[in-house]
Amino acid sequence: SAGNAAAQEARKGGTLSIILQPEPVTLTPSTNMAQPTQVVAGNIFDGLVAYDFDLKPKPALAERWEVAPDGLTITFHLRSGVKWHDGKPFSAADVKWSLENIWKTIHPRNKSLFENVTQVDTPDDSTVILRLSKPSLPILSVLNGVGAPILPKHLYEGTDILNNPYNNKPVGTGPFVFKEWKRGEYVELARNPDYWEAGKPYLDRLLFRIIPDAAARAAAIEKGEIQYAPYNPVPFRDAERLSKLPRLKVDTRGYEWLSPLLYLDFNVENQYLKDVRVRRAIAHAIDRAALAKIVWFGYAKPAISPVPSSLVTFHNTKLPQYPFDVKKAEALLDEAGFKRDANGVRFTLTHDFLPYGDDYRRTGEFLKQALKRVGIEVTIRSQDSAAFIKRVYVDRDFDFAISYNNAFPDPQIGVVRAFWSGWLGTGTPWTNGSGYRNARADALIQEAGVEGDPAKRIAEFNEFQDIVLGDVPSLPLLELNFFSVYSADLQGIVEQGDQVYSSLKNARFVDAPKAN
Amino acid sequence: MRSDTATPVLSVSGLSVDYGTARGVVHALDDVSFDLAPGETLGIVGESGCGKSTLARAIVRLTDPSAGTIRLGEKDITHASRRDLRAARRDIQMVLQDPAASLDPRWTVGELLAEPLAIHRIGSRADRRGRVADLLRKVGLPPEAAGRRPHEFSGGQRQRIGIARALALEPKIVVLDEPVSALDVSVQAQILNLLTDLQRTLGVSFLFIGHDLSVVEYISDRVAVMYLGRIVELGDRDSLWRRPAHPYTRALLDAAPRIDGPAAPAGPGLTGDTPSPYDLPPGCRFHTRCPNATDLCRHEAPATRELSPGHLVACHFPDTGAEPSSSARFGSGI
Amino acid sequence: MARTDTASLPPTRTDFRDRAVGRLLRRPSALVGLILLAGILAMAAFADVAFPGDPLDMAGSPLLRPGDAAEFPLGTDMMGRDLASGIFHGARVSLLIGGVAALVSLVIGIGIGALSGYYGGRVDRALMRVTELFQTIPPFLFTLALVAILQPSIATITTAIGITSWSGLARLVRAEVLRLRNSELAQASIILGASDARIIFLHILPNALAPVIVSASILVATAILTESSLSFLGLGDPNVVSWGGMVGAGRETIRTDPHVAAIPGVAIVIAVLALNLLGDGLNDVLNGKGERR
Amino acid sequence: MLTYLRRSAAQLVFVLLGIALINFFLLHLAPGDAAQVLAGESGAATPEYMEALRRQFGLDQPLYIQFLRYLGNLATFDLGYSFRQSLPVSELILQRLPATLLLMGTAIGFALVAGCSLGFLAARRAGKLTDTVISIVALLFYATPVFWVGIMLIVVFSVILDWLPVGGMTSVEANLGGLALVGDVALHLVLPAVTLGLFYLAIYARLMRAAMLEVYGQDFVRTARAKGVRLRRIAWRHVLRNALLPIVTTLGVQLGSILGGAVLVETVFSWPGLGRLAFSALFQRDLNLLLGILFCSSVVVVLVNIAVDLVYTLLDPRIELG
Amino acid sequence: MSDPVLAVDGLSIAFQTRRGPLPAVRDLSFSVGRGEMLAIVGESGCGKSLTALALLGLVPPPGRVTGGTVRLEGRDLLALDEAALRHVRGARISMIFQEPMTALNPVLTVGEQIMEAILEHEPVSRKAARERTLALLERVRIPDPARRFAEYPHRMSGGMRQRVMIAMALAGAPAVLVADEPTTALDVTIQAQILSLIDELRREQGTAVVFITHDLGVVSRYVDRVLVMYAGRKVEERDTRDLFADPFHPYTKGLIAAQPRGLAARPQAGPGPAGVARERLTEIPGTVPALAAMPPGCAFAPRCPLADDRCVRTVPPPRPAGSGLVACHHAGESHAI
Ligand SMILES: Nc1ncnc2c1ncn2[C@@H]1O[C@H](COP(=O)(O)OP(=O)(O)OP(=O)(O)O)[C@@H](O)[C@H]1O
Ligand SMILES: Nc1ncnc2c1ncn2[C@@H]1O[C@H](COP(=O)(O)OP(=O)(O)OP(=O)(O)O)[C@@H](O)[C@H]1O
Ligand SMILES: [Mg+2]
Ligand SMILES: [Mg+2]
Repeated sequence: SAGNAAAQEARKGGTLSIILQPEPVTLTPSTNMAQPTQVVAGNIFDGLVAYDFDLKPKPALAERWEVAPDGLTITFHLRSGVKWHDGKPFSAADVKWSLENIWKTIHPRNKSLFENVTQVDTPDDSTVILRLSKPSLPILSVLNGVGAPILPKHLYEGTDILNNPYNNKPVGTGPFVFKEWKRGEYVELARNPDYWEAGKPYLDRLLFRIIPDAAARAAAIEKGEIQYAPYNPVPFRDAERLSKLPRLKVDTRGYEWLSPLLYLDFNVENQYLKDVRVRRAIAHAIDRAALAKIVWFGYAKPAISPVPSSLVTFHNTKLPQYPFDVKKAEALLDEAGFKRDANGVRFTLTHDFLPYGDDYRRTGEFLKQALKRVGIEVTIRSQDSAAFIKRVYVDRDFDFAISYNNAFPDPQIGVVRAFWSGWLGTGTPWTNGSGYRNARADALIQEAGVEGDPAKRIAEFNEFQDIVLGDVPSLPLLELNFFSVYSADLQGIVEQGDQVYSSLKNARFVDAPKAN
Repeated sequence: MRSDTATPVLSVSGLSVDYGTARGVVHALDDVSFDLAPGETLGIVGESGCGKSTLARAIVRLTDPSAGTIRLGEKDITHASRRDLRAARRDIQMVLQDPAASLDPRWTVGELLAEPLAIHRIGSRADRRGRVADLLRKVGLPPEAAGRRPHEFSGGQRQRIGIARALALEPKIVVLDEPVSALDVSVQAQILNLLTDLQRTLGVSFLFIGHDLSVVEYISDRVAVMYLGRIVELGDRDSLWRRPAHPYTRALLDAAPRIDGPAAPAGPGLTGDTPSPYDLPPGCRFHTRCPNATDLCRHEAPATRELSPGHLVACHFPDTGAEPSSSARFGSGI
Repeated sequence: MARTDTASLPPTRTDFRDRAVGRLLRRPSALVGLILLAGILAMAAFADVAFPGDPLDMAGSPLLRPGDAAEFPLGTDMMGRDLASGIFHGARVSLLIGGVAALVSLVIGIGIGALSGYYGGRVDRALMRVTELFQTIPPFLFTLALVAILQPSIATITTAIGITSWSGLARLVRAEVLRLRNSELAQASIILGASDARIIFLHILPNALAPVIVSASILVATAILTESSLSFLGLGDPNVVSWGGMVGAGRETIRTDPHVAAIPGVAIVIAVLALNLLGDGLNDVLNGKGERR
Repeated sequence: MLTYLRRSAAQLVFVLLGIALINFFLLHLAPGDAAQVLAGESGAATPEYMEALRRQFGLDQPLYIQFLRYLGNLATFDLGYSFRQSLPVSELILQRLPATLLLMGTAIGFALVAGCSLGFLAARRAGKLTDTVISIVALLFYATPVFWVGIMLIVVFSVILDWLPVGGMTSVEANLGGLALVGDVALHLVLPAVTLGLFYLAIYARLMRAAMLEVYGQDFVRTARAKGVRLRRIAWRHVLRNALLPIVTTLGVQLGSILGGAVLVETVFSWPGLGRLAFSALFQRDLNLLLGILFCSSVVVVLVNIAVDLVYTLLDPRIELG
Repeated sequence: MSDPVLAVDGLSIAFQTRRGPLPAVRDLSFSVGRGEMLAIVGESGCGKSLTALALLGLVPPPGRVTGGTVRLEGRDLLALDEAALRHVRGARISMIFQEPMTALNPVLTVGEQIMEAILEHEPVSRKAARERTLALLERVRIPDPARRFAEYPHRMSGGMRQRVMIAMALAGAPAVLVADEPTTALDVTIQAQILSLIDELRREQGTAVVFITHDLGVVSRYVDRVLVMYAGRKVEERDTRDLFADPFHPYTKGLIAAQPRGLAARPQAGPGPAGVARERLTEIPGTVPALAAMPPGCAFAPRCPLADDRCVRTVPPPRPAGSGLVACHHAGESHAI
């Protein structure tokens, strides 16, 4: 944090209480990309790089890196003198091992990105050279501590990685050291005194507290029992209220690396929805601005493309659009041959919403009312997440469903999965839920994946966006703004674009930490 | 009338009933035998818990006997199936002790009286209505009674309804388990009169269970005295009262004061309590309280013997009526 | 021939049932319960008249407080839905859930209790084991599991509540049937030659009804509460308005706009209260406590 | 006594088998499995990864094999392994059990003591204002949804008055130990225990009142009065003890339901108990864990019922275990 | 009778109902002397138990004593407050109830329950109270008192329990013992034991006994004087012998006649029962009127063969007759029937 004068005045030490919700499954981000795991792990595991607010990589464990012009070689120069929390030195071997055994194999998101890495060379302890058979530009977008976690080879080598006991008492190189995980209560991390960045972290202790009920979270934040609460910890309405309190700040920065997008998946095999006119009609029937305002309390903005606007280089603004227009919607439906019956109903659909909280349920309710206006009767179906995943992604026994995906800095990582037909039939969650198949789109996805020329990739993605938005198998609804709430006497708590998944090494209390 | 003068309508032999409970097995009835002649009333007396109700329940097959036989005329109903029993039930009916409890409070008297007819599919609906009126008249209730519910009647009237219901199927035998115990003296007289009248006109046999000796004496032709599940003495009402042979019968008669009896009990009476049915004494069951008990009594159960024709007693040392004390006791009143 | 009883019958008193109702009405608490319940029933019955249209419609601006706008006397919720309309229409659903769930558990409970009590022995032991089983599994957890498995909808919620709440009733009915089976009432019928079915359905069950009716009122109340708890945990049916669902939906704004959850919450409290008061009153009246002093 | 214990043991075995059976098959009816949930939470997953998870969880086996294997494990007191939490189920349960027992015990204790006292008072003042007030308050507690009471208590006592912590079991921040820790836990316990207890308090108050009045109507009370015993002494010595009998019975019956209520209270107060664990296990299709919890709670219920029976025999000499 | 221990005068008890007071006992007067045993007989519901309870101030609500006095050793009990009454109950006047099953507290040992009767009235040590209790148990002929002391009621037979009740009633050496149908629930042989025990105690200790029963046989054997109640009123009060020999009131007559006679009263035992008509019992037709439907005049009038206008209109006042009193307009002429 460049030259913050206040930082010098800021007290060192203190305990920061943080909300963690829900309770993580594991604390090691190797196989589990769930949000709570990452929130904790970001503080324990440093990545090769970290990301700015504009998603440019900046040095972390890698001091420098070079990409060969043909994109087939990437070299990382590692920081020296870094130690694992157990005192063992960190070296290139750890990176190589992690790439080969985790990034390339079991990491749920990165497999395709590292697929073309054919060889990893470690000429010395602080140099790692990736050799690729084809270019894979998005690699540089996932190299933070949770995107490409580096695990201590000496603790993992030769073990069953999925069941390694260190998964739940992680050993990393980050600014905070794992102390204790009391299930159902808290995860405790302590300051890493040997951290490579001198003088950091400031805080002595991070205490991630598990508070399942939203009202209780709000109360805890309000009382100051909790000083940092990322990831929409309280209902929007409460956020509004808390933001007015002088003691608290509500901040939507720090989620740039995620770029979450709320979308509507149409089952294109449905007897009504297979008609693109119907899908377009529905798109016209939804007032996304009102949705953002009423249901999401302004913590969202209408999306116009499957690639969120935060991915500036890839986001295409010249795409077919579906402005809110009930008349147009009705016309399209009439045209498609679905006339209103005596009760004014054209047909009935079932809607499944992502069971991750009331916001999604209310979105469903909003859609129900919106579609009712154009003569589509909607039955909302609620279920838990296991059932939702099975219904949408495995059984494909649904009409239209609402969900969200993180886009991440490169469409290759988070966007194309929703459209690539290669995922069909695999039953993989958060992939192509609509059942969309388009040869051109598939080809574009594949080409962009191995394209070494950034400009060409952009062109490919532009065409891709144009196709999928025209076909609307999946309708982008809103770009969501997640928010964090934190105490006004904290500084350095949001410092980078992947902050929520990164460490709090810059966080510090400006006044005496609250006695508690 | 003696039981041997005609074929009995009911004949019970060697009847035993055991109840299995958490605390152990209760031999509530042990080897009980007797006959009931047509038109006869057999009284059963004994202390609480001696098995009177068990006997009644076993005879109408509310309880399954563990040994012995029950014959209704020629028919053995000891192990009759439910279906066969239904037919048999037309011949043997029972009046329960508590008239308030045995009449469904939700039903009208008419419905209650028609129920047995409906169960056995006798007559049409209209026929039944006639029969009900008939029955009500028989037991001395006005026909309007049919439209009311049991709680609107007094205890005595309710017992009349109970009796009417038992008579609906025109049974040959009616078992009456303490039918007047819950009633006041003045009402009791009404019911006893009703029963005698009914027996005279209908010729039914009664098995009358009671604990009030004067009532049993009044109503019965023959009387059986029970003690701890056994019949200890059985005989003609008069011979039993005049010449009680079993010490228990004698004690029972002594202990029951009557307004026409002596002002003070004849003897010291029995001491001690009835033994627990879970833990029956060996030998003669009465020996723990018997003033004449000997070693023999303590070890060997007495067989039933016939003192005079029809007068049976189960005692090693029955009082044959020679002793002055017993005759003296009755002497004063005669 | 017996002489006719010279005394005429005592004057006819009113019917047992009439008297029970009369006595019920004279109990202040039961009367209050009855009036409240009648009010709720009336709300349910006239929901369509008082508030035509879909209660789920986003009719106004969100989060109006009671009194903010004349057309929304109780205000609106987060989605701008009319709370008053929700309360009226929700009365229907909540009573339906309560009623049907109670019915389900009545059918199971009475069935098991009656068979167990009447036949005794092995049947009894087997059925009571099953009942015990259902008693040992924490009922709410069980309901939760069922709803999660069957996926929340008004039908599954109702069924799940019914399936998990009959065990107490079964025991109660069993005890009653056992008592009545050994009572002179049933024995008199056996002696008359009545069939088991006749005895159970005509004599035993009608007489065991009093405590059953009382528990039924409590069951309805409990079902309404359970539904609200399920909604609180996010397992409600979003297609219909129920009070529980409204409370569940209002909990997000419990700090900022407490009326959204409080109004349906009060409705639940009143309904549960009414049913309990009525149950208490019925209990006193049907079990003759009012007569015996 | 011996036969009683033998019967209880048989009952326990039956109940446990029944629970295993019902839950196992019921839970397998649920759509989706643990691998899907896990994959779903991961934000992305490859088919190979899900296959690996399934194999690891044993979900690739036929159902009856899974069940038999589960029963086999149970026979050796092995509750299995929670793959999701990467810990043995028994360890997870043991971690949470103390908190659960503490919460339930305190809630029940509070409900019993306060409820019985109120019921006692109401019965002694039957028909008077005190009685009416107590009865109405009890009914209100009974009729108000638990979670609602909980949230309101937090708002009033934690946020507005700032007397008590919002939730959790300890002030982890403070690094307390010894007596201070005990005090701290006690402070955290107040609101959840009261919330959970209020509902049962209402039940016990009403039950106690009814039982007292019932006993007051019994002949032996008249006997006591006839021998000139003081009213206060009649209430305490003759009526109370008899009136406790139905309470004890209810206590045993309600234990199961308390654990259910704990789900709500643990949610509202972030109490690290079994109810909450079961709840999340359910949604994560962590069947081993859920089965284990249901199992343990049933064992607890059965054991407490045995204890209740024993207490009953102490209170009521008429009852003999057999 | 000189100086009765207990003198009841004009006792009236009514139930408060919504439709106004419902009189259950009306204008009842009687007295008992030292060592005397007075029986109150009458049909079920005629107010016997209420009267008994009123003697101890124990009329259960909504019942209430609406008039009269109950003087125990000269003191009007009805004027005492609850605290003062408590000192009298169990000490000067005590009571035995009908149901020995339910009249004892099931969860306390019989010893404790008897001791309580002592400790509540006298400032003695527990040890002394225990001694006295053991003596009392001995006194009522309970075998092995030391063991029985620690026994719970459910382990005892009915007769045994009734003895415990008696021991409890005697604990304070009361002047008056009220026994409300103490043997109705017991077997005849046990009844005989209990009755002779009571009889013996009153002779030895001079306790006055108010004995409530509906068993005329028992009355004839044990009791000195009989008070016959009908529908809440005294209809006749006589010395036992006189009463049975020559009842005045038509109700009393009916009651005695309705009793089945034994051999003694039958004309020499007839040839054989069934065939030959048993002589009919004398019935009192009809039933006792309900409290709410009490006729204005003599309550027995609707069932009385002698009833005339006067009976229907006015309540007959008790007037002296023979060794006692009778309340019948036709008392004089009643000999005619
Ligand atoms: N269902 C039963 N289970 C166990 N024991 C029973 C049962 N019914 C009766 N007994 C016992 O059997 C014995 C005989 O009982 P029964 O009812 O026949 O006596 P009783 O002579 O009719 O007595 P009472 O005069 O009191 O009616 C008693 O010891 C009683 O406790
Ligand atoms: N709570 C009450 N309300 C109205 N009447 C009552 C109430 N309790 C008792 N009674 C009536 O009071 C009258 C006297 O009752 P009591 O118990 O004194 O009769 P009893 O002579 O002892 O009868 P029993 O021989 O049956 O014991 C009865 O007619 C009874 O119905
Ligand atoms: Mg009997
Ligand atoms: Mg009485």
